[in-house]
Amino acid sequence: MAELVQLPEWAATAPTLALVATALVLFLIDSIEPKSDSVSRTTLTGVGLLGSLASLVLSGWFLIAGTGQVDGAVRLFDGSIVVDGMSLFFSFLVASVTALVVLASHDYVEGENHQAEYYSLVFLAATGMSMVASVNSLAAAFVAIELVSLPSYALVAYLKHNRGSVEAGLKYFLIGALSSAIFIYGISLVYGATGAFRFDRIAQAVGTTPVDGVLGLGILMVVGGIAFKTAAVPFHFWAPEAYEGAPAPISGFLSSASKAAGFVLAFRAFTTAFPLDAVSGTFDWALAFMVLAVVTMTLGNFAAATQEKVKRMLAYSSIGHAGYVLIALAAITGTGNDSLVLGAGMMHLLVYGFMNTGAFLFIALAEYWGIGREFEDFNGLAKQAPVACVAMTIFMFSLAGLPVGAGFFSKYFLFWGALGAGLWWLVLIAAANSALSLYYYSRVVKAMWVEEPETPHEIESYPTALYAAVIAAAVVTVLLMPAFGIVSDEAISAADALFIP
Amino acid sequence: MTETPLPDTLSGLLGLGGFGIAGELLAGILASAIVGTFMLLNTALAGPWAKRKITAAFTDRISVNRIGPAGIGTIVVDAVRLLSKELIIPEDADRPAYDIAPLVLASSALLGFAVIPMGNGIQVADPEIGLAYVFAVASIASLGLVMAGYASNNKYSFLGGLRAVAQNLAYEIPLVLTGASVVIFAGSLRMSEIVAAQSGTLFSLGPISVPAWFAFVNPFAFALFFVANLAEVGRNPFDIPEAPTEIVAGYQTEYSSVYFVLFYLGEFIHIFLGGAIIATLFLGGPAGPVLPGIVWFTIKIWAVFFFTQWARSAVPRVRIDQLIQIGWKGMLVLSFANLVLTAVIVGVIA
Amino acid sequence: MSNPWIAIGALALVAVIIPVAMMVVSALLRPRVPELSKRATYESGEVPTGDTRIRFNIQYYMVALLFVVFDIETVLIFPWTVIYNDAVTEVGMMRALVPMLVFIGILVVGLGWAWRNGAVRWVRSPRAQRQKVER
Amino acid sequence: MLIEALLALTLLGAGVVFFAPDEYAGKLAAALSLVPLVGSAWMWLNYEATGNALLGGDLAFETTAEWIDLGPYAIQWHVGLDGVSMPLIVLTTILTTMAIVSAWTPIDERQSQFYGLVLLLEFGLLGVFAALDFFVWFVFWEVVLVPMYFLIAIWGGPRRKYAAIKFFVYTNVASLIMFVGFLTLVFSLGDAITAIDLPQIAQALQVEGAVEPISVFESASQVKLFAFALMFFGFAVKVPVFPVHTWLPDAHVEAPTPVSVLLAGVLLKMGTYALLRFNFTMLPDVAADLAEIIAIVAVLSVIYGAMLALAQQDLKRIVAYSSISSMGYVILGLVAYTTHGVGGATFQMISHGFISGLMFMVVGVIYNETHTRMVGDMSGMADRMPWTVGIFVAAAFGYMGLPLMSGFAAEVLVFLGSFGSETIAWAPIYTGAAMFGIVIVAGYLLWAMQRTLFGEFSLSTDYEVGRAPLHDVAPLVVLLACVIVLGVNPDIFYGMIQEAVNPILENAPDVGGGL
Amino acid sequence: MIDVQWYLLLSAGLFCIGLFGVLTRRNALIFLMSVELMLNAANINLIAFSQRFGHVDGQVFALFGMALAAAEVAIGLGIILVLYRNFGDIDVTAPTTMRW
Repeated sequence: MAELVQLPEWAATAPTLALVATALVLFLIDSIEPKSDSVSRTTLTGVGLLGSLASLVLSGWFLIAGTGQVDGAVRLFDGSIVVDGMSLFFSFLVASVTALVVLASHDYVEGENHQAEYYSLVFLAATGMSMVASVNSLAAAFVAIELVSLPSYALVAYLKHNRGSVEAGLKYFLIGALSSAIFIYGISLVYGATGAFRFDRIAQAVGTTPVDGVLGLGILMVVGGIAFKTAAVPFHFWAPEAYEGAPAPISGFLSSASKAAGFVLAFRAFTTAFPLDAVSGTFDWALAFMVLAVVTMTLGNFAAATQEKVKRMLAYSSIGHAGYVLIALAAITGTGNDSLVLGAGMMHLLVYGFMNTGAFLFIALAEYWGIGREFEDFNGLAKQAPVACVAMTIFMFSLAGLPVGAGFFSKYFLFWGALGAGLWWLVLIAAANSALSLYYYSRVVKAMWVEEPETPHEIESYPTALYAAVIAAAVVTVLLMPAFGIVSDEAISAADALFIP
Repeated sequence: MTETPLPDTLSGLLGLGGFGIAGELLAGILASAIVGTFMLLNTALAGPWAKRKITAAFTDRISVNRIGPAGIGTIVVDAVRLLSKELIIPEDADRPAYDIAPLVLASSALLGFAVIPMGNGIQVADPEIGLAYVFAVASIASLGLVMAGYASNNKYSFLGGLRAVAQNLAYEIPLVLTGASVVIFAGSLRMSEIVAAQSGTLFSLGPISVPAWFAFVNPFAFALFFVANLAEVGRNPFDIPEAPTEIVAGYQTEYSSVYFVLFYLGEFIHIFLGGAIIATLFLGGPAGPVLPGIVWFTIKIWAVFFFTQWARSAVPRVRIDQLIQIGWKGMLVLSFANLVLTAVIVGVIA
Repeated sequence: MSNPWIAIGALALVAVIIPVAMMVVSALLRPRVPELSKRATYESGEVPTGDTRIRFNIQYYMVALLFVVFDIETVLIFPWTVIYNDAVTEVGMMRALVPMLVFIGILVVGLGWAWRNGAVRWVRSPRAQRQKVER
Repeated sequence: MLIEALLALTLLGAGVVFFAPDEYAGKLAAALSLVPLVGSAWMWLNYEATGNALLGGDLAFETTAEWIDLGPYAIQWHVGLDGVSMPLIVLTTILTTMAIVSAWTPIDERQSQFYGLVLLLEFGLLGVFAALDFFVWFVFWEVVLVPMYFLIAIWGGPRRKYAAIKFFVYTNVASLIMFVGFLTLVFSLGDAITAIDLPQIAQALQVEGAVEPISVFESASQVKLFAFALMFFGFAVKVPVFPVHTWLPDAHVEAPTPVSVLLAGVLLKMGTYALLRFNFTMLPDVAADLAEIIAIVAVLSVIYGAMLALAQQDLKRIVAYSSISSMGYVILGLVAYTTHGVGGATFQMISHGFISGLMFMVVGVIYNETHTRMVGDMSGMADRMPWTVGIFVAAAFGYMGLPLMSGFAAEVLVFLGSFGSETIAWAPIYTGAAMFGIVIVAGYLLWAMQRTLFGEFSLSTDYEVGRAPLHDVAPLVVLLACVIVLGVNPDIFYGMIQEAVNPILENAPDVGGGL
Repeated sequence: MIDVQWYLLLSAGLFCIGLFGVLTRRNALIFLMSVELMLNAANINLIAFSQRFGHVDGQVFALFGMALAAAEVAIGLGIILVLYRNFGDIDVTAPTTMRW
């Protein structure tokens, strides 16, 4: 890389720094003018959008420029923070979801109190997510994960006069607190067994000393902590309530970016800290993830199929998708197929970031219009808002794995990777789930396009920012299809780098 | 430089070294008894007496003068009188908490003296984290206050407890941060080392050499710490947890008999503990010419005590909102500034 | 040198024994005259209205939360102060000081935000505010 | 680049029509659909290729471009035409245009959306037949579902929602199962291939010992069997074949007529096309081993479809079930592994595409006027709609396989091929049984026509039943012309089909039969 | 010097008490306290192991753990407060209607 100016090493974390700086700037703005009115809401959205786009551009630029990929990963803070392809990939994902959420929130938080805090918290959580992508130590991981969780609790309960929101926040918090306790206890046990927090040192220790039950229990507890973030069984209870009760943009934020953060930690931890061949004697996590994947996707999809409320359906389907992505870990075998399957998981999370956020933003739009929450309430919506409904249709079908959006590729690449690992039975189960998901996703589409409304919807205004966010998400979801080569190249090379010791 | 702690000296003297942990414990208890007695003499006897005398002097009155020399026996008589009063426990009091609260207050203050080097080897223990320890145990007191306030089942008590907590919270951080700025100089949390760090000479004015006490090295921090300490021990102008004219007597409204004595005593020990901390951190501990260390140390504590009593008589009480504002908007910011400034200056010098 | 914590434990023992001893002495000395009305809580001699469970100012809670956050930060500052002197000589002032400045800077932003948003503003009287505007 | 241009223009047309005003959406769509029609006609005229696309043949209009690199295997944009796909492309473009024109009368609401979706459907269908990379093919294969779902669900009959979701889920499950089977096969090839390019895979599979057992499989033949079974199941649903056909009658009955035309005319061909391309080209040895079973399934489809048709009163349902029957011939022809068997089967795809499209369209035109399709409700339609009825009769004769109609050529070829098959042990018996199916359908169709079209006119309506408008009849005439032209001169397509099919048989010497 | 097993036993005990509280108590505040117990159990582990390994990594992380626990409490109390305002109770099983 022939750069004009050689940037210092810490500049590699610029995507994360951009997010945290934005959060602080938002706090400062709020300190200068605490009483927010519509003018300052525009300012807040503008600053937020600027910050998230800056992070987006930086991470994209670094990805293309090969930062942390060409000459090996950039290691900071004694190797606790690593910037490589995967971390930039996920920073990119987090930044883009943040941008969408911030844009959509402009209309959503209209008339609410504490708008600046809302935006700041979004950015603090985003900082955490972006940071999780580059942690290389259990200690940093815990800090970063908590940085994601704590603002999220507050954001979920943001509508504090709304009982649903508060209930959601409470449940999210209770299970989150429990799982973080389990997580840190697991970390302490792993530390006790290996004497290290850093992933590579843990791997060394695991490789040289005989592994014992303490380590196994520790890893199991770490899995628990991660399962919470990814809304995977057995820590999924919070997800339906939290996603349903939370403000819709936050639901989208949590179900895509936060989930991605959990997964990126899992990817890095289990490939670098607990290599399968070293720990399989104590704790065969590939098998554990197989079981978790099957249970998670089946539970999520079956529960989603029985829902009557769209938002809750999306919440359960989000659990189902966590199950799909778990395949990426379940199918790691130690052969050449690993980077494909891990890369497929990353791709799916990226695409999911757009399509799922988009879907929740559409829900936000519906909430903005005061449309009800059940499937029937969406009946005939396409007559009033055809463009938004086209977007929603794209999200739904893309989530279901039909080739109207890039969700098709990512999902089938996951299946592909699993088949490469010989897990055809797992893929058959996933396929059955996928077909089921088609059923419930198409219910939304059917309601919008096919059914006749009992009473015509009265839509008074078309909120510009919210619309823009929904359409942007849809456009990206579709455009990622032809451009999928770029995504897959980045993902696979990032995954490749993980398997090179 | 570091002197042997008192228990070790005792165990050497009495030949307890061979008894293992039991011996250490015995030596510790003996040393504690010595230190405890010394401090109790100061706080329980001389303290209240001095307080009355000082207050009287400020208001141009005659104070206790009947029993004993200069009326000092009055204090003993008062104590006995209070101990033999009936203990009235209010209705629906939260019993265990109500009983434990005075104990917590008195014990926590005494505990703080464990790590204070008083000179001449009078120091119960000298752990590595002495300063953190002393801050930690001193702030247990606010737990006692809020317990007392809550358990009394009385609105005024409760308000007093809340106020005590709010005040302690607001001033704890400036206190600790300013303490941290001292640690930057000393480079250690061990009390004896902090004292040792002040043993040099700052500069000399002719024949008078000014010692490198941190009060002189960083007078700004000293002032901050002093004010924060006033609030921590709940003396004027920061005595709003009791504030007799506002909320009866705050958290101790419903306490009588021995419990009241314990509160009274606890507060005094606290004031003296605050003085001891200030003496150790800023005034060179037991250091001083001619006289033995313990004497200098006592003098320094009493100096702080006098100043406290002067403030009690001379400065009006602040309102609760003023208190909070001074704490969060003034002291906290100043203490951050002090910390950063100290760090910069130390960095430049080093 | 012996373990300092044993000595501290011994002092703790003494620090508890002394007040307890006082309580015991008092229990032996004091009279006990049961009478119902004197157990009523003190409210300037009037019949007490309500007990300790009152609605109190939310600001107490705000201050407590602020404290929890800032107090914990001091825990993180302390280790830095201890090694600061050595660190300056070892890695230079920039690397020893700047991270802590960033840390304190973030804290100060937080404090400023809390300040401006009234987390430590004790008295809030809408009526007084109105009058202020009207005049 | 011609195929890309065709696809892009079709997609663009779909987008334009979707957002066009309702008043002239139909006309606009018809005009825009002429672009692919003319394009495909031009391609057909300029078609110069020999051999099978998968087996190293020389392809027409081929393009290859890098797309996605997944490490072990790459996905390329690879499209091209051979003798099997070229006729299907032509069939698709003709039928789409005709279907659009025939929709002018029945579709009276949300027209722009309807025509936009039809064009989107055409886009998907063209892609399926042109794609030569598995993933590209799979994308188009799945794209087809989306417009079809809406077309049935929005403009269909009373039970349209049920029919649409059933179609949707059935075919999606089938695709997923097929996906599992095919990729298992791909991974068993190991490093023998670099891309999941269909020609590359097909050629790699011809090498002895190329397949390495993976996962739980113990031998190469197990892998092949597993893959074959899953793929066969997947495609069989699409065809559809006897036990897994239940979505088809529902979809057909509920779909609006123009959609039925495309469904029967082209969509079913996707299944048989895929069977030919995947199962029978790539794994001829497994196919030969299982020939017996497949033949039984095929014959059962023929008979069962015919029987079910027999039990129907609804004209559309009769045509729908008889489609199952017709698809049975195609499978029988394919599994026969003879020149005429496979070639005839391919020709039957084209022929059935035109004829069944025509049949549905005729039923639709009658329905437009009478608003009923029940055999018992009407009679003597010939009095009122002579042209339409004339075409109906001609189409039915084509269906029954009367000479000079394309159906005749197709069925003769299939039976000729299957009769002499070496892969099927009791080939003549199966062939005879299948022929019996024709008789049933023919008989029943004749009976139904007799009752509805001829005799005294009787239909209880509160309006006068008149002649169909010109734009309803014109597509019928065009399609009938196609049927007759193909019947008179099958060589228009059969020549190129033969060239494309023969390599399949050559590549499977141990199963290939003679005539 | 005390064996590390004893610390482990202590922390496991604390953890289990906390877990028990989490699983059986319905009062949100007690829930919060139980979680704090579990967090502190982890801290004990970290410090004990840190001492055994003779480096300070574990102790430093324990500091972070405390800081995060404190922040968690801050958020948690806020949520419990709005819970009380909305439902008039801090029983965690009280809000069961996910309805707007």
